[in-house]
Amino acid sequence: MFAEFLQFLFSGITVGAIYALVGLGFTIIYNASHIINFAQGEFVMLGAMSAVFFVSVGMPMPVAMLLAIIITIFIGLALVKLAIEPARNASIVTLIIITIGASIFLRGAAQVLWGRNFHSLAPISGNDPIMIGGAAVLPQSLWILGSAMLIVMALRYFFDRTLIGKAIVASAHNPLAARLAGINARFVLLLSFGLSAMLGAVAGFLIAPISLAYPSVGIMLGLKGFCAAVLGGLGNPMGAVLGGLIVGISEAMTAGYISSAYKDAVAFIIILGVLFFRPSGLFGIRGTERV
Amino acid sequence: MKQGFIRHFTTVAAVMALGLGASVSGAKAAETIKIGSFLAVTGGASFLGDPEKKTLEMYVEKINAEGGVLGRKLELIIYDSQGSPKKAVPFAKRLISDDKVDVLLAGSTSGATMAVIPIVEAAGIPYISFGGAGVIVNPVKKWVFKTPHTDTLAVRKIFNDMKKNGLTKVGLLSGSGGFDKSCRKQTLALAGPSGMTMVADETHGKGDTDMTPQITKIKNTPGIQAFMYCGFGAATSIVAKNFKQLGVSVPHYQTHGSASMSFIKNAEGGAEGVRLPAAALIVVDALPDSHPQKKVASAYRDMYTSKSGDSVSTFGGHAYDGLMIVVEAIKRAGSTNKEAVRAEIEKTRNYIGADGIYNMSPKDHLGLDEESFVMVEVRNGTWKMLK
Amino acid sequence: MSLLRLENLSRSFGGIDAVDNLSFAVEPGPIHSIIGPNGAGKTTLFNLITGLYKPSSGKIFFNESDITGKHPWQLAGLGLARTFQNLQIFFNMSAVENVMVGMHLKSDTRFHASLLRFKSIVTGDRLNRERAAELLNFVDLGDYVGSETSSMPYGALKRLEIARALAADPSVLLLDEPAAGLNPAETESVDSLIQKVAANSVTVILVEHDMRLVMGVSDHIFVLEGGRLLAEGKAYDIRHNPDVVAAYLGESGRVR
Amino acid sequence: MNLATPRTGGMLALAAVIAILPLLLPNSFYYDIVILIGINAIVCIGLNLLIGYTGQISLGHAGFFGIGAYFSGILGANYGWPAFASMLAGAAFVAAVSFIIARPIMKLKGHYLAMGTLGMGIIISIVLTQEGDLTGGPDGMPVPPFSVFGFSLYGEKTWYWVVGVSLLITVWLALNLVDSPVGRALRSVHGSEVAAETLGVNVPHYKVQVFVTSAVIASFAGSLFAHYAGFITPDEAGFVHSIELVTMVVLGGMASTFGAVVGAAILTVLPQLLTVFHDYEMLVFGTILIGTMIFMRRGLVPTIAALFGERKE
Repeated sequence: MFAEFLQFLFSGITVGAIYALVGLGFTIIYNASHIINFAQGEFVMLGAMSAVFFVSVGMPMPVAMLLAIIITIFIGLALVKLAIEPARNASIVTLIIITIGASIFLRGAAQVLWGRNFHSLAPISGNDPIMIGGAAVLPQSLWILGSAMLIVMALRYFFDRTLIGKAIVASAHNPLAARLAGINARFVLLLSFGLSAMLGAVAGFLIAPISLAYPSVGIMLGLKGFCAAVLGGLGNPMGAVLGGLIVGISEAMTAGYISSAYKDAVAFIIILGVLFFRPSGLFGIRGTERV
Repeated sequence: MKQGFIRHFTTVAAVMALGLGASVSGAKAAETIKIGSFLAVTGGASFLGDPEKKTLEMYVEKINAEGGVLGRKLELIIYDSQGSPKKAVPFAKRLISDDKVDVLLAGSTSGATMAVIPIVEAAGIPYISFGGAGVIVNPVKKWVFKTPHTDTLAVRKIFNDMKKNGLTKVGLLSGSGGFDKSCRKQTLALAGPSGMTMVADETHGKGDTDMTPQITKIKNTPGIQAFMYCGFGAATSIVAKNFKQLGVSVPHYQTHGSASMSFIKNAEGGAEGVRLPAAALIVVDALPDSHPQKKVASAYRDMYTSKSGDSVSTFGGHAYDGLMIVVEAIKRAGSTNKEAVRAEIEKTRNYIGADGIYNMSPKDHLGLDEESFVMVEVRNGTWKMLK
Repeated sequence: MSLLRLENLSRSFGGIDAVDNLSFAVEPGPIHSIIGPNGAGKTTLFNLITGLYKPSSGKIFFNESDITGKHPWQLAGLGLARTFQNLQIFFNMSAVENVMVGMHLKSDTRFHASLLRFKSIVTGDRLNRERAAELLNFVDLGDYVGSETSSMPYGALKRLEIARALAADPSVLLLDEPAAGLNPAETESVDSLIQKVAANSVTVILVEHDMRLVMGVSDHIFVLEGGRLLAEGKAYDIRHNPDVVAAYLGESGRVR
Repeated sequence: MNLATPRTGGMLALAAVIAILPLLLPNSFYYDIVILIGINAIVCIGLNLLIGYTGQISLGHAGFFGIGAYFSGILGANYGWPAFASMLAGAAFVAAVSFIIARPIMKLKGHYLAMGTLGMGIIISIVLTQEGDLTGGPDGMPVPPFSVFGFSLYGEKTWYWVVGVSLLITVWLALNLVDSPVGRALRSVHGSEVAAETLGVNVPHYKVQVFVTSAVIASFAGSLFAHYAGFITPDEAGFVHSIELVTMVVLGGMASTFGAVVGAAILTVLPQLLTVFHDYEMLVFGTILIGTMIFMRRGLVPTIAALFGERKE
């Protein structure tokens, strides 16, 4: 029975790490602009689909990955220039609709370019699972978890230690003051979307061997990534990872022990439960209303 | 004071008229035979709609190149319902009353088909659906036919094969889509009468990326002898991969929803040994030359792979058979009169199609039996026909 | 019987005691001022009194009944109204509508009545609209009666907030830096407006930095520093109180 | 009778359009589209009270639409309830459910509120999908025609007037609510919650009230749709539908009842127009969404009204 628990746990960690990686993309953009990018799932899809495409035309894996990152960053920057920047001081609802419009556009483009079939990507180090305590762990999910941790540390260092990082956080909290202090808000926005697009692409080709790649793969991933980021407290990289793991593990445990039919419903009930008791997420900063 | 009224009137009316006026499509040449279609070309069920759309387009083009039907060109109108019944209903009404099509070849999903049936029956237009569920033609509806095998046929074929190998305790996993749930319902219904016992019944959600919890639970069910999965699209490969990773030893069955090369290629070896019922089309190379479908199936396979560049799937086959049955019916009826064409479709006898040999009748608007299915197994990366 | 009484009131924000064990009473009488250097806890005190912040400890009494911990909308019902340091105007509504929201507690807010547009709603709105126009005239915003708030200058919006607060017929009006950001001429008109309001038997409690305004208009002054009461009394005494001067000008400014 | 006000002028304009339109509709396909516009508009008017006037957000209101639809379906088909009864039962159930959910969920703000409501809608659509034996599962279920006193409503023409009248009533109720002390209280919550509270507006109470009101309106529209369409699936409650509804409200013009109607009209007609683009349909739709949000930030009707130089109610 313990092996079964371990297997559920490992599955939860695998899925949780995926949601964490996607959730991190939300965090970076939120940190810089208080915008929730509902096209984040599509960044992941673009990373996966372009990597699959480059591999299919014969490129070696590392080259394909690099090109996938470059393409997704380019699209992220284009999204800022064409959609986000012109609507800078729009309301939350309007910005949500703009990023949803962008996600529909990117999905449409992917279908025109790469068709609607589903594809897979070779995992980094093979498909045969590692047996731990009778439960199977995929090397690929260890790669995903490892890179999620690595990225969190890099982000923590970037946002807390480097000047540009602090500039991003500063311009999120008080754009006017940041501008007065000489921070170029447009550059910060471009940088944050570029960073988040890169992260999305990395997540894309890390996730593809497990979730496969098809134009609408980004919808559910984006949704669960948003859950991870909110559960952990928007803007907190460590929170996004923990939020992702909590969502992933609760889904796996529900599927295993309660009812696989209501797996997703339970995950959302947990999220609602957390939000009701901590309205700004587990580790979100609880700002008091400044009057 | 009047100003306010006029201003409001112009704003609301202008927008409404602009919207509706623009959608009056252009005048139509009188003599073309119009075939109307709405398919799940994009969205969750695009794995069904995409090959269906390509098949219809390439064969209408081919038929028109060869002079059309009864000397009249075929005109194909396809709308993308994205697999949602909510979008399918307006498109069906548009095809019937606005585009005034002669026949409907549409509905990639059972949900979309069921939503449109009341409209088709009221309008009285021959309708061939590509939806999988048996309920589409059971009870029989006057104007509604279908070409895809019903999940009842698939489940019965699977159960026969299991019984042949002495497997009676089955663990079932199914997705949350229409095809998946209908297949699950048939499996649970037919288990008892076929002498099988379902020892597990697990579900996974749309867009899930990992099914190991459910498969682990099924693997550890005491007394389990066979694993069966109801679903289609990317999930089929993920389930096969997880199945292999978890080292599950019992035989692995799936349905005709997985009968495509994409399933094998993307399962990265996980598909090895999977058994499923498939149309002859899928294993056309393995068919003996004497097999009646050999010629038709290989012709369709060659045409589809060359024109679309994708590997062939049974879903494309549904569209091919549907189109050909309608074309034959129109030729036999000698006109596009709806009542006459309907009667001819119903009289389709011994029609050799890509997905099987159709014998329709007033009581059977599908005309396929278990013989149209061939049990296949995945061996070193390709389909092997089982006797 | 004091109008407003604080008993060992304190409120801290993660270690910082914004208001620290504050006790004083405001007697009925026209105009009172609360002054003190930045960070003395003036706005925090206002937020505690109007229920926006919950106190860490201590009690607040209004007309000798304990109002500690009550919600702001309950306090409004008891006759307490306020304006804000940084403008809280409803920019999605016109000037008249802003003032009409002030009359919320006295309007017919029955859901079914509004939905089906009962007579009481229509007549009630007409009367409220007229009264709102009167109030706008009262605060010299006569020519803004028909205009949108988004097009009104800062000074006018400050006075609109006062008119809106008055619409609730308060017995006590708390003004949070009404003269902030105003030029001398506008400050002068705020001075006369405060007196006009006080003349209508509304007790005004003022938080302000503009000493000329405070000294000119206040009957009673409380001085806060570091969340504690430094001194209270008439304008003249406060002006010459060494502790107060030191608090403002620093120790070197202490007059022996 | 002052025609310039949105109340009388706007209502007359809408009534005139509803009266004249049948003369322009060549066949049942156009009737179907216009009826769908009407039903979507009814939901959007309710949602607009929540998003446009009270400044909140909900990415899950299709869930309430779905509950209304399925109450009419299940009670009508399986238990033979008369249409009115099942419609009212659905609305009552939605009122209860939305009241219980509203209290905690309306404490959330901004993106957290978006997340909370998104989760609520998805949970509802999952229940409708998984409870197959009651709801027919993902393949949906048939709904009997709307029968009242033995006479059953059938066909586009009759439904056109049923939905047209329902739309006019909903617009009238919404205009009444907005142009009243309650309406101003809701708008003050949007303006500044802090200021509203100090003026005596019980902000949590009004947030809950507008949440429940918009949910009940969605439920009625759901029931109407169920009986009209004759067949419903869990997609009615899905998050894609929720997002479509919010887009209609924002596109048409927040804080504008007629904006909600125009937004519903455009986003119901648009997919029919975009079929011209075939494979590029999604590309064009995404571009239109982004474009309108950038160039018509306040939404279509307020922007057009501003062109005419008059503040749109």
